[in-house]
Amino acid sequence: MKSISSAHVEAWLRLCAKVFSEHKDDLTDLDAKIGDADHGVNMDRGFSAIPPKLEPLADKSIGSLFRTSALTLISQVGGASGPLYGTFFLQAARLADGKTELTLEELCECFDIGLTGIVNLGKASLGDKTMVDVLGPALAALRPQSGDSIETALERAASAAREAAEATIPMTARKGRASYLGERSTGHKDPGSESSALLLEALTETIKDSA
Amino acid sequence: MKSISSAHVEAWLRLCAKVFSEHKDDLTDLDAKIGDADHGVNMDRGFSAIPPKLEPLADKSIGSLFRTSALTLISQVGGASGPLYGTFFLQAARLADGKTELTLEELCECFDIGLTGIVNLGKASLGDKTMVDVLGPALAALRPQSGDSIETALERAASAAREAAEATIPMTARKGRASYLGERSTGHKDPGSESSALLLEALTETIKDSA
Amino acid sequence: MKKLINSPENAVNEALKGMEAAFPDLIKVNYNPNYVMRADAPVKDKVALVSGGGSGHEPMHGGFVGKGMLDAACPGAIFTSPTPDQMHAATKAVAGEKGALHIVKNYTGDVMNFELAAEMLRGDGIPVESVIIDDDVAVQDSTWTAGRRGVGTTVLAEKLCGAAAEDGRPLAAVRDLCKRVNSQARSMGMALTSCTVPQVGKPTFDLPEDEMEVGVGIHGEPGRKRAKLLPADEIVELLMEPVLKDLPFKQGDEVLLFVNGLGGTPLLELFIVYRKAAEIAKRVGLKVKRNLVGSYMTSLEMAGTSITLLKLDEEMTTLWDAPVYTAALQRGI
Amino acid sequence: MKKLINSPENAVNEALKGMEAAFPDLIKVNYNPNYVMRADAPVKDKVALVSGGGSGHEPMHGGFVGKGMLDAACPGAIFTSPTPDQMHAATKAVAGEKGALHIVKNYTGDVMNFELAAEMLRGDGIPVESVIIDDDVAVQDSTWTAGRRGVGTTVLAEKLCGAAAEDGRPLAAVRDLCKRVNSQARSMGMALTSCTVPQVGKPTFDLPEDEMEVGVGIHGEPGRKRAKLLPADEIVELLMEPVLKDLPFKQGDEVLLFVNGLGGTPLLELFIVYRKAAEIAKRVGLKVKRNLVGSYMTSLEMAGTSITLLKLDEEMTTLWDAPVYTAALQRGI
Ligand SMILES: Nc1ncnc2c1ncn2[C@@H]1O[C@H](COP(=O)(O)OP(=O)(O)O)[C@@H](O)[C@H]1O
Ligand SMILES: Nc1ncnc2c1ncn2[C@@H]1O[C@H](COP(=O)(O)OP(=O)(O)O)[C@@H](O)[C@H]1O
Ligand SMILES: [Mg+2]
Ligand SMILES: [Mg+2]
Ligand SMILES: [Mg+2]
Ligand SMILES: [Mg+2]
Repeated sequence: MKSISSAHVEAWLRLCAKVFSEHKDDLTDLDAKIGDADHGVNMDRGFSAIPPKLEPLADKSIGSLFRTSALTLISQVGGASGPLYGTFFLQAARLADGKTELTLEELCECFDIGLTGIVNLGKASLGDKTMVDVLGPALAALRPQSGDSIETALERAASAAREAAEATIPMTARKGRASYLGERSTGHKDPGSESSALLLEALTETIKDSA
Repeated sequence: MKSISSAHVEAWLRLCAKVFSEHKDDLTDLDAKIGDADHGVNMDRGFSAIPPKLEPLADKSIGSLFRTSALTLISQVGGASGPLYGTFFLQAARLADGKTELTLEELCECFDIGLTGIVNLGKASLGDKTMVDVLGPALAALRPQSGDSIETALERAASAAREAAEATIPMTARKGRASYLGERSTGHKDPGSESSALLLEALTETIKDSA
Repeated sequence: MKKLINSPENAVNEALKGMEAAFPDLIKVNYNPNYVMRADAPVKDKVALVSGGGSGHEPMHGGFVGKGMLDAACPGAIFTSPTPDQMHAATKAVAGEKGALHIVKNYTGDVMNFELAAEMLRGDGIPVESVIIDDDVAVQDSTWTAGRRGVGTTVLAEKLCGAAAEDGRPLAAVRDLCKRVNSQARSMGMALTSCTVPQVGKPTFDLPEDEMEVGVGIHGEPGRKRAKLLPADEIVELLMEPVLKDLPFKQGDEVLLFVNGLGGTPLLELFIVYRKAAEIAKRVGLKVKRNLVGSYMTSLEMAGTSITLLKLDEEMTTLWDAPVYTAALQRGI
Repeated sequence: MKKLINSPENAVNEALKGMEAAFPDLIKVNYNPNYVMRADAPVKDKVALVSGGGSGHEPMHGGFVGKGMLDAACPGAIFTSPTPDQMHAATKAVAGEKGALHIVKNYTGDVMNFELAAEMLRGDGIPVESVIIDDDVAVQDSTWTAGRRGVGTTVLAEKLCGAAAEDGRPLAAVRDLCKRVNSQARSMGMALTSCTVPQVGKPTFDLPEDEMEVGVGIHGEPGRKRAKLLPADEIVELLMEPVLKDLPFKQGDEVLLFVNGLGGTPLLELFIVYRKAAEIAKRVGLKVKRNLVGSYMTSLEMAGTSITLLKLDEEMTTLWDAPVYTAALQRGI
């Protein structure tokens, strides 16, 4: 496969709704340890609201799908993760406007501008124990290597994301609620890093299933 | 022994302070079941305040000892048991004024007028699951039988009191806080019946020890 | 036991010290015997209102001392009624020529201790009347019980009679108003958890995760019955039903609806309860004209709620709206 | 989980319905997006004060909507900051020509969501300023954290700025006052128990019978450190020390002392805490000129307390004494 389609993106967003409903408790448990026990509930509330909004869309371009998801997340989630993931999709939408296909290069550009949006808003650096610690390495792994198919690149990104999420465990948080705990935040996985890994894994699974 | 002296009464009151400090938790536990978990604390607060008040008394007649105890209980205990036991001693004091000895007959009269005071104030009948269910049978048992010594009569009264306290277990409360529980009050010993039994047992022990 | 106290013995006195420090313009506190009184008492030409009861029910009663409500409050040990010398000294300190009304919750101990105090006061030549509040429909008023407990209505009676006293009415009028308030109000409560009396150090009763106590009073005691935990709306139905049945509330009656928290229940939940209680009142044709929502009469840190319904008339409504300035209730001053 | 709710999903909305039913003259509630607004908003010639945050902190913020305090409050899901559309709609509903001040507690989510709303409002041509409250000395203000949390000072800032806005001052003046209040106040909190987020159904953390969490915020999160439980007086010393050290409070300074309950702590205990806190303030030469004692900013049913010290000046004292009429704070109206 050399590109992903609107249908892929829509299937991915629908799968995300399912994934976050299934992982609601795990994510909330992670947040209970170093946050305020709502991350799973937040992600579930946000992503479960997306599919009903996609249904009636006239414009099913990838840009339109991303923008609709962004606005839904921003208006439904609240907390830190709502604006952050919302911004990610809102920025990505700018590069995907009117498009019904994205090459791997274009996907990387969308990802890049989305992640830049998150960093601009949240000011997190690598190592601060946030979703950025997953999204950064995942983007690096997604970048095309010679002879790559989209499936291969996505699998690489997903496993980089998974590894990066685990790697947040020994980190001491410097951003978000977990930073209030100081040293006590070490030894626990960052909930946002886990939700980011789940997003990447869901995208990879969507593409693999349709291949 | 044919009579009890001021010294006996004072020794009894001092022993009561010790007994209620030792039985504080038991009495409170009983009250936790069908009341408000304070009877032991109340009895201990009241009776521990008596000895320091007896110390400086110029008039150590039995009437004076009883009246001092009465006023101490009334001003220190609160709750239902404070005025009830306070009234008992206040009434008894009227018959013991100026006396330094009480015969068994006189002791019974004091007890009788004290109990009448409790009944007038609290309006409890036999079977209502209160201290009256112990004090009534104890008084009956205390009444002189032919050839009685005070010790024998008191032992009879104390064992009647102990039996009567146990006999409150199957009763359903009709007075005091426990009555709010209705049927749920059955199966538990009334805390005031236990404190009354302890009072009688302490008196008996005092007299026996001094015999 | 996890409490912000230094020792069970000193908790009540230290809390009084805190109140005294926090409201120097409003109240004075006397120690041994303990009572809280209006800083400006005795107030001339005014019936003095005195109440009291065990501690552990804060803000009741000390938090209701001030202009437009109580002149004095006598706090006993935790859950133990105060002693007669407290009411005696407090009433002497605040009563003027118009005399004093004692508002007494119907518990054996409270009634007896207040009665002893009233006798002492009459001996001193101070006119005293007493009204006993007994509004708890969880208890049957029969020869089989000590009579109904005094619960939520106490707060309402103290506010309404306080306004009447402030208005200069004579003792008999304030007493009669208090009786009328009591006769027109009913309450019922329930608990989700027990509470821990500091002197005891462990919860008064155990309550499994899926059960509740229905028909509790305010002394951490178990209720009339234990039942399976229900959603809030069903609990409110359960509480409202006996309250509505007991008083001859008629279609179109105006009422005051008081949703009280027992100490450990957050306001969020009390509003959920209020919502349903108001809905039920409306459904049966009552007009909720005034209300009170909050933890005003508590049972230490017990989680739970009680609902009180008072049938209002015009006079009571006016008195309810009158200014009040106390630690726990303030309006219009 | 034992709560007076019907379902975790509906708890916030049902509580809003209850508030709406209880205070029809005082507030209006809008649903989807959720916000609570003054019944008489928009108020002419007045800066509109808008705040918001996760639910579960009641009475904050909805209980502070009314004359002399907030014009609108935006409640998010429990412990989750509200979404930008709530602040956008609420601010549009209450702001007049003088614009609006957003009072924002310093949490990543709150700050970002309010910032997005402010951008939307600026797009609509509505003058908006934001002040971020960050008074919690338990957190170091460094690049190693998200900055200090906004806790108790929020309540004080809302009262003082509310009075200033009522007074007709322009937006810049109210904003500067808010910043000054924030810069002159510090807080520190501790918890005896965890709390249970309804959607989660079990306590956020386990805390043994003999331990406490020191340096907690208001989201049921664990604190900076866990410590052995201590008597109340020692806990108060522990909380006051970093508060006093952080602000250059000088001998003779006049302060407002705010002892806040976290939801499950009874008033009796808060007064014990207040007593000691006032004593310490006096010991170090501060003059406690005003105070507030009660559960105004809570963490559901968490047992615990927080202490806030605000250095007063004459202007602030006057604003503190100004009339206020809200569900949770009433004075002089
Ligand atoms: N400044 C930030 N930059 C990037 N990600 C952040 C930042 N702050 C928090 N996060 C992420 O958000 C997650 C928490 O989201 P959530 O629990 O939904 O919101 P809240 O912290 O407001 O309760 C964290 O685990 C972290 O990954
Ligand atoms: N009307 C009454 N007449 C006689 N005894 C009573 C009456 N009411 C209560 N009591 C006794 O008082 C005891 C409770 O005393 P206590 O716990 O100290 O007071 P309170 O019930 O006020 O907490 C009961 O166990 C009962 O024996
Ligand atoms: Mg969170
Ligand atoms: Mg008792
Ligand atoms: Mg008692
Ligand atoms: Mg949150």
